[in-house]
Amino acid sequence: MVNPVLLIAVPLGLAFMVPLIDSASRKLTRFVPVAALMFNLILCIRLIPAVLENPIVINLGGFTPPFGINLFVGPLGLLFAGLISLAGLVVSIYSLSYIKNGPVVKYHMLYMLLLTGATGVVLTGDLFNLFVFFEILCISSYALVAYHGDRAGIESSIKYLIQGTVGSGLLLIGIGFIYGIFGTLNMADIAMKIATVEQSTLFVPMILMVAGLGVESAIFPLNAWLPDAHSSAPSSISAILSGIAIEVGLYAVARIVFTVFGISDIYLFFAFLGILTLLIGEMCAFAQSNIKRMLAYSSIGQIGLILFALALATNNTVTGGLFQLVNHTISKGLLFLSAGYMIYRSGSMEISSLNGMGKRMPLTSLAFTVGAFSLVGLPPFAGFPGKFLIVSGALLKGQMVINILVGLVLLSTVIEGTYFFRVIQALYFKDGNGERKRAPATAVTAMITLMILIVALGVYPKFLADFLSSASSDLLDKMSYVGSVLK
Amino acid sequence: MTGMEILLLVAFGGVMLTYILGRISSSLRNTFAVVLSLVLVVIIALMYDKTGETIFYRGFFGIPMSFRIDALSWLFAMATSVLGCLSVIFSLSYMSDRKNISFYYSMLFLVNAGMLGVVFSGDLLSFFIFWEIMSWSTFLLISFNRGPAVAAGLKYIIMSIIGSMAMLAGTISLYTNYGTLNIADLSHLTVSASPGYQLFLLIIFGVAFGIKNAVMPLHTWLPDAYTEAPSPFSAVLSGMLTRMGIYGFLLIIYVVVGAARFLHAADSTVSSFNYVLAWLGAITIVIPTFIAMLQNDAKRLLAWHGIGQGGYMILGIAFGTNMGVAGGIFHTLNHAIYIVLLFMSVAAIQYRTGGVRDLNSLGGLIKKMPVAFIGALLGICGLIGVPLTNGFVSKWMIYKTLISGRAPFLAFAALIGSWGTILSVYKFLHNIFLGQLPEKYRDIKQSPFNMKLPIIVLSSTILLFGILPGLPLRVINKIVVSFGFDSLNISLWGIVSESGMLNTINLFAAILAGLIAVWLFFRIGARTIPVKQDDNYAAGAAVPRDRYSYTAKYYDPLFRMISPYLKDIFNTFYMKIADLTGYLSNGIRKIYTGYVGNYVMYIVLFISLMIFVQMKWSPW
Amino acid sequence: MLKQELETTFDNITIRMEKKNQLELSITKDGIMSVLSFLKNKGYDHLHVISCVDWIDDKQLELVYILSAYMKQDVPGETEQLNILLKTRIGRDDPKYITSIALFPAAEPYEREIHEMFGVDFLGHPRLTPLLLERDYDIPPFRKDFDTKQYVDDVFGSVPSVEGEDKN
Amino acid sequence: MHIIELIFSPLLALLIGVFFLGLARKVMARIQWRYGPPVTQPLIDIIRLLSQKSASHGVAFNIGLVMSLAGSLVITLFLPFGKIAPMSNSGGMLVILYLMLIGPLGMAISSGESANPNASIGISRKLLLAMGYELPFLLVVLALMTAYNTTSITEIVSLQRDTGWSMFTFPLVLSGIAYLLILPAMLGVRPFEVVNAPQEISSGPLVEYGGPYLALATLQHALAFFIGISLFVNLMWGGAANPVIFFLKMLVVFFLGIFVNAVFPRLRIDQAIRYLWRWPSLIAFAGLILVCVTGS
Amino acid sequence: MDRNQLKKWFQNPVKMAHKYSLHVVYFCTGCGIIEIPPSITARWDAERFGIIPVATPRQASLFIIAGYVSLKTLRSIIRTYEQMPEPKFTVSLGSCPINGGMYYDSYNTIKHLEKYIPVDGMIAGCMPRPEAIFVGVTHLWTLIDKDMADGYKRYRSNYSAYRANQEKILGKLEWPPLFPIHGEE
Repeated sequence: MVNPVLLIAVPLGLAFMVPLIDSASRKLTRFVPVAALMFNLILCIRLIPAVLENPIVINLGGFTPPFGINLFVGPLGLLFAGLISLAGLVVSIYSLSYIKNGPVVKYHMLYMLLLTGATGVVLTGDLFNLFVFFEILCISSYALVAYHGDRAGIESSIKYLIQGTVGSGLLLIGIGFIYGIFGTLNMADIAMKIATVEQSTLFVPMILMVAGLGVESAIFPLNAWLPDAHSSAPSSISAILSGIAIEVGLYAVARIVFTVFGISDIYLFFAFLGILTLLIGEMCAFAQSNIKRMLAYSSIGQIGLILFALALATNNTVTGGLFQLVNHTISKGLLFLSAGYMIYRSGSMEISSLNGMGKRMPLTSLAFTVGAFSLVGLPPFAGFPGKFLIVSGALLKGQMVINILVGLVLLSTVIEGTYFFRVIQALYFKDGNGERKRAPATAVTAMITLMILIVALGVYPKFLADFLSSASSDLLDKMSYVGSVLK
Repeated sequence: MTGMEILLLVAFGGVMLTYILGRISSSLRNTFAVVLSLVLVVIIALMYDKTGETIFYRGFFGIPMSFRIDALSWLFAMATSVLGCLSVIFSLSYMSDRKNISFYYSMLFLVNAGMLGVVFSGDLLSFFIFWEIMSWSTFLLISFNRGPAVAAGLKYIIMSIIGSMAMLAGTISLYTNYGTLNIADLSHLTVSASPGYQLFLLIIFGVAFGIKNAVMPLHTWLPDAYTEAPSPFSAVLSGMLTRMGIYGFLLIIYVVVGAARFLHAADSTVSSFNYVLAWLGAITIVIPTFIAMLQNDAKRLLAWHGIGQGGYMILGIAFGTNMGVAGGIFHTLNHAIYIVLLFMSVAAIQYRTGGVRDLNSLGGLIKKMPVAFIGALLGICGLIGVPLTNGFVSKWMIYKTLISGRAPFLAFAALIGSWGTILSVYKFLHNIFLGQLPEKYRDIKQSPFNMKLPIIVLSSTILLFGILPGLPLRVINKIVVSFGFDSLNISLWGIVSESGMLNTINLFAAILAGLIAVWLFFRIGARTIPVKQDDNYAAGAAVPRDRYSYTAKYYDPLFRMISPYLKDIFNTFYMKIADLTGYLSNGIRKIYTGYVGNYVMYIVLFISLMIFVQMKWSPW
Repeated sequence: MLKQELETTFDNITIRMEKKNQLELSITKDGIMSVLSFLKNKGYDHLHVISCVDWIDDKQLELVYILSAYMKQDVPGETEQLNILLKTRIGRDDPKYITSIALFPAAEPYEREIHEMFGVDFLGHPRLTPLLLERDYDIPPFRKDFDTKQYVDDVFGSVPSVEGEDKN
Repeated sequence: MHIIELIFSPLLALLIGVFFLGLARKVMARIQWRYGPPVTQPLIDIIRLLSQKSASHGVAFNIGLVMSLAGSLVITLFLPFGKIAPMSNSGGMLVILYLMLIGPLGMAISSGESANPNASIGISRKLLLAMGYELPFLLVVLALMTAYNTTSITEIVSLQRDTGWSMFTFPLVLSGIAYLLILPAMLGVRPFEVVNAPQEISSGPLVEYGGPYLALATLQHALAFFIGISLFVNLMWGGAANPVIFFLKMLVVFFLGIFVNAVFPRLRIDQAIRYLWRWPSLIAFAGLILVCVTGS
Repeated sequence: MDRNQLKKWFQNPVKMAHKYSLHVVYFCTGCGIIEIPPSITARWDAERFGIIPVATPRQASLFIIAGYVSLKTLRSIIRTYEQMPEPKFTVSLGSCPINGGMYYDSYNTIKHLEKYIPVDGMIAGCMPRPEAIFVGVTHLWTLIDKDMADGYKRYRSNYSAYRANQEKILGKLEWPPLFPIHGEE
């Protein structure tokens, strides 16, 4: 059975091979990421049956858990790894034709590094190892945001850099605290010892770590970098950022809060934080006239919704949250990719410039519409089952506070529907000039795959639902995690 | 594969096929569209008097999604498909000179399929899914002809999303409480629900269906949507789509909450909800009908009447006696027929006069377009409820319930509403068809055959249902029985109820005899000379061309008295809310100031706040 | 005292004051406009009527402008209440004259009527179309040499009576 | 027996209506100190009108008028004239209310077709006046229906036989007064004769009606007059057992209407509506509340 | 005044009805209209003979032209006459319509009205008093009796002559001819 370490090793190795391959033949570099991610995706799919019985634990370098670093590949980890490789693959196919000018070699190398960092964070079982992969992820995304090299790009990447480093710093201090208290860095080990320590002392490290990770996963007060970063990065990169980077950050927060600390009475606070992020994200998106900033703010909103779902900590809502997460990765990726080419054709990022795009680029605008409909949660598309699960799970809890929060969720869907439909109307029902020119073949294939995925998930969600429920049980019950790691 | 699955498959398959065929050749697509709609009508007709439920899909988290057919769904499905077929036939020539017509036809079929889905769905989940498909395809069609239609479409979709979210909340709360979404099971389970929960259910679903059926406070989207949508579609929109709200009300009040069984229990929440709903219906009758008088645009006038007539249906349904519910359903059917007829005659006028809808600049078209005139005349007779038309029978039933149910003020509101209809609808007929024919319309031709066919068909149904109400009432009686009421004493010519009966055949015979007698008396008189419109009394002077008609400010003496009270306060209120959210969101966006210093300060602030809260109150 | 001013400003003007408050001025054809504007500035801004007299024997048409001043009463201490008749004579054969609409817009219908009835055409008049008459006449009807009886005989006389008409 | 009633009650109504018109002209003349035409003058007018060859403005012009007269004729079948009530079992008060719609609607369509603004102004005034008196009239009728808890007019008449004229039974007094106040408007009598005003809008809808058309219009006017009075007598004055007493009661109401007609000048249409919507409506509203409160 | 002789009513109701229900449309441009109000109010009461004023020519059967007819009003008189339903009678009051009266030499008035529209009865007098009008009406009755009041028939039979006269005086008429003129286009 193939060793899951390859999931990290192969992209890392290939990332550093990119300059060598480039010097050999200029054309080949573009295909390296595609190959790596194709390999990753196939590997994940082959691992699924094995992981479903019991999670695989690998001890790197032969040391037993409390000392050595171990990888924990449970259904949750595999879900994220598969999602990262899928989204990465689609975006890399898209960027075959999208990234032509500028330092192409650096782009592909950093792209590979970003994905390895993400897969690493998702699979690691060790706190410090989490921090290392987290750093790789952040640094490569700082660089990629400034890829265009124009004034806005550099300025927003610097802002992202400053906030990211502050966050990582806090994370490091938190890990230091934990190491000081428990003397170990292994998550399972810490999880086991957590009960022995008096709860108040644990609070500070938890908040520091959550804040550190929160910066990357765009929770409300910490997400100020996101709108600038996403709007000035090239569309393929902003698709990856909002599709994968934020989700991975959220995974990390969830992993720490649920498995490592597992203090259940903080969940309500996270629920409120999630709703706050959702409302502010939607309100800001409503006030936007620039398409990419609007999509960025809507990402903040969706993250808030997923956080709210995870924070309710029942099997149903977490499955719903994960479903919504998968849906968000796919449809937000689709939106950014289609918006990318529309901006490329129309020249400016303003929504008014997108008038009449329905006639000029019919397939891309159809992709945008499908993505928008699925994000808003209209039935035949993927968003609806996610929202359905979240709301039904929340109502099952029965608390009046939760019902009010659910009301707010539905209200925010209305706002979300407004600004998305406004854009769709601009696409189809307003007359614009410009000749009719289709997007290139690679971009079209990328978009079509995502569209098929969305409709498939929307029409037959049961296929993903079982896998997600096992992933949510993996997240929620601490004991099975600890047991499988320290057996 | 029961009939219903075939039907839905054909309907949704049709959508894709029309679009593809449209790419190939327009004539192929037109014939396919007509054939498809006829096939739909035939399939539904074959499913007469069948009841049953089949589960067709378990893919959605294992929740069984089923189709259900009973008398109520059959009636609505039949009306939807017939009117859909007529409007497709009508729009063959109406839309022939427009751009991307295949998109229009495929969306029309999508709406039609969505409606059929809603009507046949056996559980609330598939009901919601088809409801959503119907809503956003209507949105795409309303904003079809550009310009102001875009704003109307946006207003429509926002209100319909609010409605859908309310319905989603209701459906899911039912799912969480009872574990099943199947309507049949729910109707047994909800009886045991606590009054508070029942009221919550009724209100949530009431808001969702109230928005769709444009009950008074939630009606503001309707006038813009009807006016801006392409006319054949606004016919379908006003005829059947808005009446899905009524189907929803029926479903919720009488099936899910099962009100019929204990409606008359004194303290039950349902009867108080119905009472409030009845009063809302009464207000929805009176105010929009008087606002309709102020309108100068033909379609906007009809739109306001759409809202007004919706009030009658709500009144009938909310007043929980068997005659009332039967009257409400019958009025929904009748209203669908004559409002589609009126919109089609306006569309025929628009088609010939190049899109002119303004009531002040038309006139005298009776000589040029007699078929459209006949359609409009019978349409407004139905709308008013002139005896011998179908509107009269259903209004008679509604009044009978109101009066014998000892609610004279509701009856008063309804009667005054019908008088308001008479005034505004006569202005509609007079300004378009009667009076002097303007110079520029001197040489317009008749409307083409496929516009005349639907008008003639609908006009004859109005008279047919008016004279022989037994035909539709037998079906409606089955519905009322299925709701748990005791059946009405229906016969082919009318209704016998304890406090007075209606016999339309005698009425028809009397009026016919009167007509013949008066016609003979008139024939005794000397032969009359046909004369053109210029040979007219103008105190000896020549008839001034194009300026010799009284159309603008038709009811000015009345307007000066009532127009200050008839401003659409709800519309301005909603607009204020929209601006408020826009202003608020601009304010919130200010948080992201753009200086990195602030952002980092937010992070530090967040952590210090957390620690402070923990130390002070230690909630965790 | 208005008399003295008029005498001083205009040389060939003859002024007569027969009635108590009526001043008759007569002037040559080309002096009218200046007198009219002078009087208008003096406050006589109301033009009652323009009428025309046909002196057939000395082959002249006489135009009479009747002016008066409403505003005079408001001015305190103003005693002079005058109606002014301004007369001028123009040739009868080719009666050409300039319009006074610029000064008195009210003159428009009067000038049209005089044009129609006397054949005087006013240069600069915006629309000299027929005002009152149905038919057109070779000799303008109000002229003295227009023989109405003769006109009636040949116009109305010429209308044949309908054959079945004259039996009763 | 039923067939004879069916045929003769409309003819009887026509006869009485024409007689009332002739009588009205005679009484008006007498009030104005002049002899006035013979009572049969309307008949003479109709014969003369029928013999005149007049102009027609199209098919709707003819059919509308015929429809309006037929509609009024049919109403007479539903209204009990003393004992004779031929069709009252196949539709009650509601049917009468809606049948009273066909007359004005038919007239409106045919005079609208005559393409003359005087006619359009006349119709808009007729509809406005109808809206004016309809508000209080509906309140009165609803009060009656709720008080007697029935919608059939013959039942109302028979119930009044034992409880006395509904005008003087306790809860319906207010409605009775309101009905009296709006009766001139319903009959189209002088203070509210805004519809066929000869001076202002050259006889409104009738401006283009020539020979036979004018005959039909006068007959329709006569019938409307008859229906208004007979409805009032049936609802408020207890409708008599035998037709002769019924006719006498109608005569009393007729003279009431004519005296009002002879004395009053014509109101402007907005004054008429303002009057109708102020005092009669308030009284009728109070009447309905009274009936509801004291009702069983 | 044979109104109440029932035999005559049964023999010929139409002629009797025409005699005793003369709805009048007055053309009040001339000075005669001042005579009409006294004739229809309390002192002379025309209504007892069935004569009532009506608003529009469509409803009328008698057309009374009171006073002189100027060129301009001839146009309206002709149009009103043509709008009246067919069995129609015309009566002119005063001497001006007969031969021009005191305006015999005016360039602006019509001298012989009967050249333009058929006139059944002329009541002379420089504005006849109401009694004279009633006498005129009684004469009209006898004319109707003897079928001599056939102005409308004459108008129909030699319409081309009438039309020619009218166009001779008024120039081209803008309304189409009432009856088809044979011999013309």
